[in-house]
Amino acid sequence: MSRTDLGPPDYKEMLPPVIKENYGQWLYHEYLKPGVMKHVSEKGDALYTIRIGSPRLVGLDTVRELCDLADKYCDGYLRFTSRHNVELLVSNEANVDPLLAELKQKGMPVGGTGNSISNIVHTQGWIHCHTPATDASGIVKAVMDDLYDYFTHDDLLPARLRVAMACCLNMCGAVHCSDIAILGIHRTPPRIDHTKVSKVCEIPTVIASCPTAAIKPDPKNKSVKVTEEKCMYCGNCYTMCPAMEIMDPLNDGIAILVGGKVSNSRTAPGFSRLAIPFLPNNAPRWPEVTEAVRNIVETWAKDAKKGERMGEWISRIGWERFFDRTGIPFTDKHIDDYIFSIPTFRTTTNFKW
Amino acid sequence: MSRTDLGPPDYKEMLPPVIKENYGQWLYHEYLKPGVMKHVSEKGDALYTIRIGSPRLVGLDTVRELCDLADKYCDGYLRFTSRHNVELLVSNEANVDPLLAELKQKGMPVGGTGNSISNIVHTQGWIHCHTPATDASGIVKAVMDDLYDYFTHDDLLPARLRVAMACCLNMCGAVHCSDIAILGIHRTPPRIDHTKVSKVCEIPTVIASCPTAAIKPDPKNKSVKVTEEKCMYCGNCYTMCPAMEIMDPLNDGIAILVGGKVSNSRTAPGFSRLAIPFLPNNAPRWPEVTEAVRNIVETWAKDAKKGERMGEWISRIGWERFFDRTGIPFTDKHIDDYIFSIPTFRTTTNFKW
Amino acid sequence: MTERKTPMLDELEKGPWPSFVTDLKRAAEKNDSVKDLIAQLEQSYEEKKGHWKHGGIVGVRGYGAGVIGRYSDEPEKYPNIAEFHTLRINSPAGWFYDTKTLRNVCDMWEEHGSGLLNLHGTTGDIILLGTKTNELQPTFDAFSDAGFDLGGSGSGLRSPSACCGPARCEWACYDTLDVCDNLTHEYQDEMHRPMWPYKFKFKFSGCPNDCVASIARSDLSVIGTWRDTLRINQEEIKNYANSGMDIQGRVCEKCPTKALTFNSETKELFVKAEDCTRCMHCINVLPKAVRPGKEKGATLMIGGKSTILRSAFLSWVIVPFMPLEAPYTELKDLIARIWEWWDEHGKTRERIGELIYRLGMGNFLRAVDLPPVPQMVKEPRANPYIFWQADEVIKADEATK
Amino acid sequence: MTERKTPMLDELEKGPWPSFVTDLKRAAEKNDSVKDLIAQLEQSYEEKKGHWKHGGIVGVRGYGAGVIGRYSDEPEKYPNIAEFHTLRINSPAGWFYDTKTLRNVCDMWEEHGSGLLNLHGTTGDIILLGTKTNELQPTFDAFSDAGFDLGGSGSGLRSPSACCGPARCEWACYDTLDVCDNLTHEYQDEMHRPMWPYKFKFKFSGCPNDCVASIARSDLSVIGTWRDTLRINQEEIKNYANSGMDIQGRVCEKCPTKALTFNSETKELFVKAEDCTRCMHCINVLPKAVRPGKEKGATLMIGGKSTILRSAFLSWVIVPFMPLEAPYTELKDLIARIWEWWDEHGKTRERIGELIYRLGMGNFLRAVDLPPVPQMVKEPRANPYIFWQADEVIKADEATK
Repeated sequence: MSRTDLGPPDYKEMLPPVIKENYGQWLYHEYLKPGVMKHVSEKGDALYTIRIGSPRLVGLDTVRELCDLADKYCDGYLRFTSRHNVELLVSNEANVDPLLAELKQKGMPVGGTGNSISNIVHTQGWIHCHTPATDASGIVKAVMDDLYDYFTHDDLLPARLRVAMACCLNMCGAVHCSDIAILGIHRTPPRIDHTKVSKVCEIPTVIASCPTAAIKPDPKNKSVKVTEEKCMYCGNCYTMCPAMEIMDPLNDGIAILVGGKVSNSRTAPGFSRLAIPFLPNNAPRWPEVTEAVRNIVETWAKDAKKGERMGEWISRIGWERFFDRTGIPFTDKHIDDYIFSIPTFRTTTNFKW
Repeated sequence: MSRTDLGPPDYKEMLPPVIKENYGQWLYHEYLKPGVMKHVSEKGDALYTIRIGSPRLVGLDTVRELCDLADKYCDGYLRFTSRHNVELLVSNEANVDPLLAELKQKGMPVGGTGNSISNIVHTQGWIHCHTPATDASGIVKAVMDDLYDYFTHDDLLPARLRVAMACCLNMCGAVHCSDIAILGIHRTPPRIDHTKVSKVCEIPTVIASCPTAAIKPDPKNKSVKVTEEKCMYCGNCYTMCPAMEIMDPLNDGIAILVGGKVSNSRTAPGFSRLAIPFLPNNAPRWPEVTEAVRNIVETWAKDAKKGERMGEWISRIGWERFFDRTGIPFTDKHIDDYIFSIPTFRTTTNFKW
Repeated sequence: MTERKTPMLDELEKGPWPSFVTDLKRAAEKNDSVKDLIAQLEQSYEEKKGHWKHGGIVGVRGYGAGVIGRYSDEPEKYPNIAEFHTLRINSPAGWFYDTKTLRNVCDMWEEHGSGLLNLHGTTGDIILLGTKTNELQPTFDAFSDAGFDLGGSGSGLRSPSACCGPARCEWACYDTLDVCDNLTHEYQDEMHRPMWPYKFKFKFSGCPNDCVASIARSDLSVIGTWRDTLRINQEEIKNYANSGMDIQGRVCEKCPTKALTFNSETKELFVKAEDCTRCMHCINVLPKAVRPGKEKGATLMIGGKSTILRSAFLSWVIVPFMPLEAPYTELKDLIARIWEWWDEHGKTRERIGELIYRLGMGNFLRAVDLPPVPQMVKEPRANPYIFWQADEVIKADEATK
Repeated sequence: MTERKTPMLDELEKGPWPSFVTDLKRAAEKNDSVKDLIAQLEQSYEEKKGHWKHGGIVGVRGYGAGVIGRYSDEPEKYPNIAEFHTLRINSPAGWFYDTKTLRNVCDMWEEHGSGLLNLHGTTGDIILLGTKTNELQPTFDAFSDAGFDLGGSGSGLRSPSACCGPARCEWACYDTLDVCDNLTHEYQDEMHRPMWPYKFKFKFSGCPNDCVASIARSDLSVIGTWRDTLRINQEEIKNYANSGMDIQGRVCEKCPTKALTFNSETKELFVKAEDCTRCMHCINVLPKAVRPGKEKGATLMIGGKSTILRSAFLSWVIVPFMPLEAPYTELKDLIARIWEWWDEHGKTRERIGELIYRLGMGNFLRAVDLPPVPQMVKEPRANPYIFWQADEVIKADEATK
């Protein structure tokens, strides 16, 4: 019988020697070129990191190819980042350029450092999730193709750009605090299969699961009913009860939120906020989504001051200007009507025309 | 039978001639000295306003005395402000100094303009309210005595200072958006007179009146019961039902809130926020209250930059410094736990030690 | 009645600020109810407790509002304030008076009541403080004959109030006094016969300085503003600069959107109009040199209220700009739509702002037919919990047609 | 099986960014389940609809977590993904790997599953994507023998994660990797046998740049900070200045508390330590010249989560500064108190932040024995609705004793 509760492997055993020897003694770092960082320790040792974009969803061939590269140039060490990037850890400076050359030849994108877009954090989508409103990997691929130059260059954007994608309103991943969040959304109430509810669901749990109290018992059918005008399609009931189908190919789609961040640098972390309530699910390449994202990125790139992240830019010019300059229409959908709506209302006459 | 729905008297008939002639044509104004304003019209006409503090609660002798002054110096015209000040409207410049002299001789305070404390907006208190936690006129008198110099001078404070006082948690008056708000508070749940509830109260209305759902039916007593740990003593039930006595001489007292304002100048209007959760009801002169207010005013006066209102000062230095510099202890009471609590929490590592 | 000692209240005759106790004592010389009032108040000071019973319903003929019943809870001890009701008298817009009128108020109140009053209550009414039930109708009759009327109370329109506006202020962007007076006359029925879920307040401020605290204290806040650009008098800018005013530091650097530039060579001040949010700061500091623009009107905001019940709200923008010219038809039409929706959907003691919080701005805007604009929000929603309307989605049965 | 056409997915092999479709197709060459997966995904693309059934309960012996059941909703059409479950493998802290280990992962997964994986899932686990029920235990056994274990899922502790910390970052204010590893080992039971109201996440960031989004994505956010003053290397400041860096504009003027002063004569940078809020901006811009202080530790924050159910929360401060040295006793004691309170009071699917929202910070702080400090709030409450505790007020019957 296998051992249980072993815990994760010991990270210490998988650190490259230059890290073991300089652990906690790093002095500074610098960006040598897009995707290439140099960390220097108090002892004067240096570590070179080459950052590569990855589709996150990979097969064994790709992983083994990465291992081959790490063996060839990195004494067999590499790491991954929280944004699904791969980092090849080079301790011998002489290996940097040959590695970059081989990556270029293989078409593996090097970048994502400094004032660039990093990889898109994302969820599973149609490939493996049971409540998605859209695919995740496909949209990410389409958007990263479109923004490719902003990954491989670090001098085209005013500041770093963090994009995230979640495939439904649960907002898995850090999408709620991203410069740009791409979000799958449902737009219609669950369709109840009354013949199944009493068999597969615990009715009081289903009722309690609804954040807006839209679900009520339906004793006649030994089921539940939904007050449709109270439902905002979060799908929490479906998570509790498979008999309340929330996916709706006719109406599911994409929303875009902007201006969030997690770093405390300069300003406090903040949420992404709704820019575009709905874009259609036009697989396989979601042209409306890639165009919308590009428009926002380029408007920001053109208008922001150096160092200004998306949210800082919007905060300086005001949301009224954001909608003007991007040409995105403002609608009733943008106005919050959930629990903390009141603090988002404009309680001052200080606004721009 | 008297006429109904006549509406208020015509304001136009009670305007002084200089105003009628220059209505809508004023060009600028200036402060000649504390409490003395000069308004100049596009035609070159001038109006002098002398602002006097009043206790708001006045007898006929005082009103007639004001009329005498207005007849003697102002062609019979005066007005009142939204902060209970009296304004004598002088159209003949030659009357200004004699009027000021007579006001001084009578001991009537002239001031409240520019960087001064204006009169304290306040409610009735024990003199005429049915739910007060304290008196209003008495505290206002004690505080204004203590801050008298800040009313009659306009060069002692960094900016204007607006103080307001309400005698219970209903927060009547603009106390919720004042530089300093003095607030009577109850601190214990209502005491229910079960013999009276069913006679004088409508039980469903009483239950519905509780914002925290602390009131439940008590069918045994044909009355209601209060879940004490849910009650925050707002007294809304008492307003609906006189059998739920909320006044409690042992525990009623005063809270101090700071940093609010209504003007849109520079920064948006904002709420006053809790500085001191409780001070005792030490009638007749509430020394703890006057001392607390003076401490806050003088800490601000010493520390703020020119032109910085209380809230702007706090916003610049941070609440952690406000509590340091005033020496006021920070407690669990200061942390919001009502509907919009979450947006008041510190969701950043950016704070001061 | 023996003279009662009031050692605690006597303490409040000390000090330089005018004393309400002194006013009470002077009034007591002529009026026995004030003697009892003073004695009861002294008792409140001793016991730290109010002594007024919860009101009963009193009023004058034809009115459901304007009178607040008040009864001592120790009527045997204080028989002259066993009944001590309040009348709210609707003040003239802007609180301008001539002494003839004010003296008449005094005479009437001397005859019919305690002789105590508030100038003014926090809502803006003249508060006549204390009379007996059987004096209510005669008091009203006298005031009515003199051209006064009652203010609002209870679940109806409360007496609207206004800043001094164009009568004495160069910054007034619309005629606050006229709008206040016009609307008050228009809505006499809504004021005097309460029939709504709860109270409703209007306050009219001529500019964003908001001297009547409209944004904090009224359900519908009407605050003057302008649609074009600040007017700058460069001669007066020079005068300020020459007189030692630090225009760069005190004005430009405090401009919240950094819309102002001061040329210290030429001593000229420039505004980037599109960045100005009309906060009044530069105007407040340089009143002789900077003025509001010429295309004037008001911003309408909704929902302001104090803390009870669901927290204090500041009003928020619902109409960024509305020109306000008599007879104010556009404004009145909007008010009618707002009241109709509130009346239909509001729960008991639910202010309009709380109703909008409960049902959402989307529903409100659709109901009152106002277009959503970004000026309504500080920031858009952070959650994806959008309510889609029936006509915005495709129904499964339609799709299969 | 006939070769199925995938015209839509084929479109996603175009363009410069690495294509997951290409990876799927390569994997499909060796594995029939991936062939079905591709075909089902193509169908999803055509129909705009997912084709996975709601999970059933599957797992490995002794564990209640770490495996997510997944079944095709068209098993007859796609028999090889009729069962296609996920395993979450707890990754080493900081996601550092040697290739020997990683190749071993590949070999094991080639033997037991689809050969598809996420490196990594958003929570930080290695996600093994797709295997059959009868392969779950063998997969686990193989990974366990190789030194791996399952990650968390369901209503338990989710796999903690950490930034690269002192392994490669000069800004790490505590050993994120060690704390992450230590706590993960300490709480194996809480990870593998879910028994709480809902999930709970830890994320460890070494500095306020928060590279693992701890503040947004963990119930208990541990973010490095320092208690003393920025360390400034004036020689390097001079180098930056001489190389053309606009220190005044890019650093001082963007300092949120204006705590920095640059002397352009001497080319020296000064910090007013008491005003610094340690936001990292100057350090980020001048990494060679400015460093965190020496007295290091972490700020603990609570409540971070995504939108479901009661809105997204960012974590808020509960301990402004805690030194973090192994064995992390103070931290673990606090965690125990937090979990105990949550376990006792939390409703089903109520995150700790939502519970605190419902019951109030006062109750939380008393329960977990933390002192209230102003660093916990942006601003104090605006309402007067304070809950007074029994020992803070005088009971009527005590007063009469």
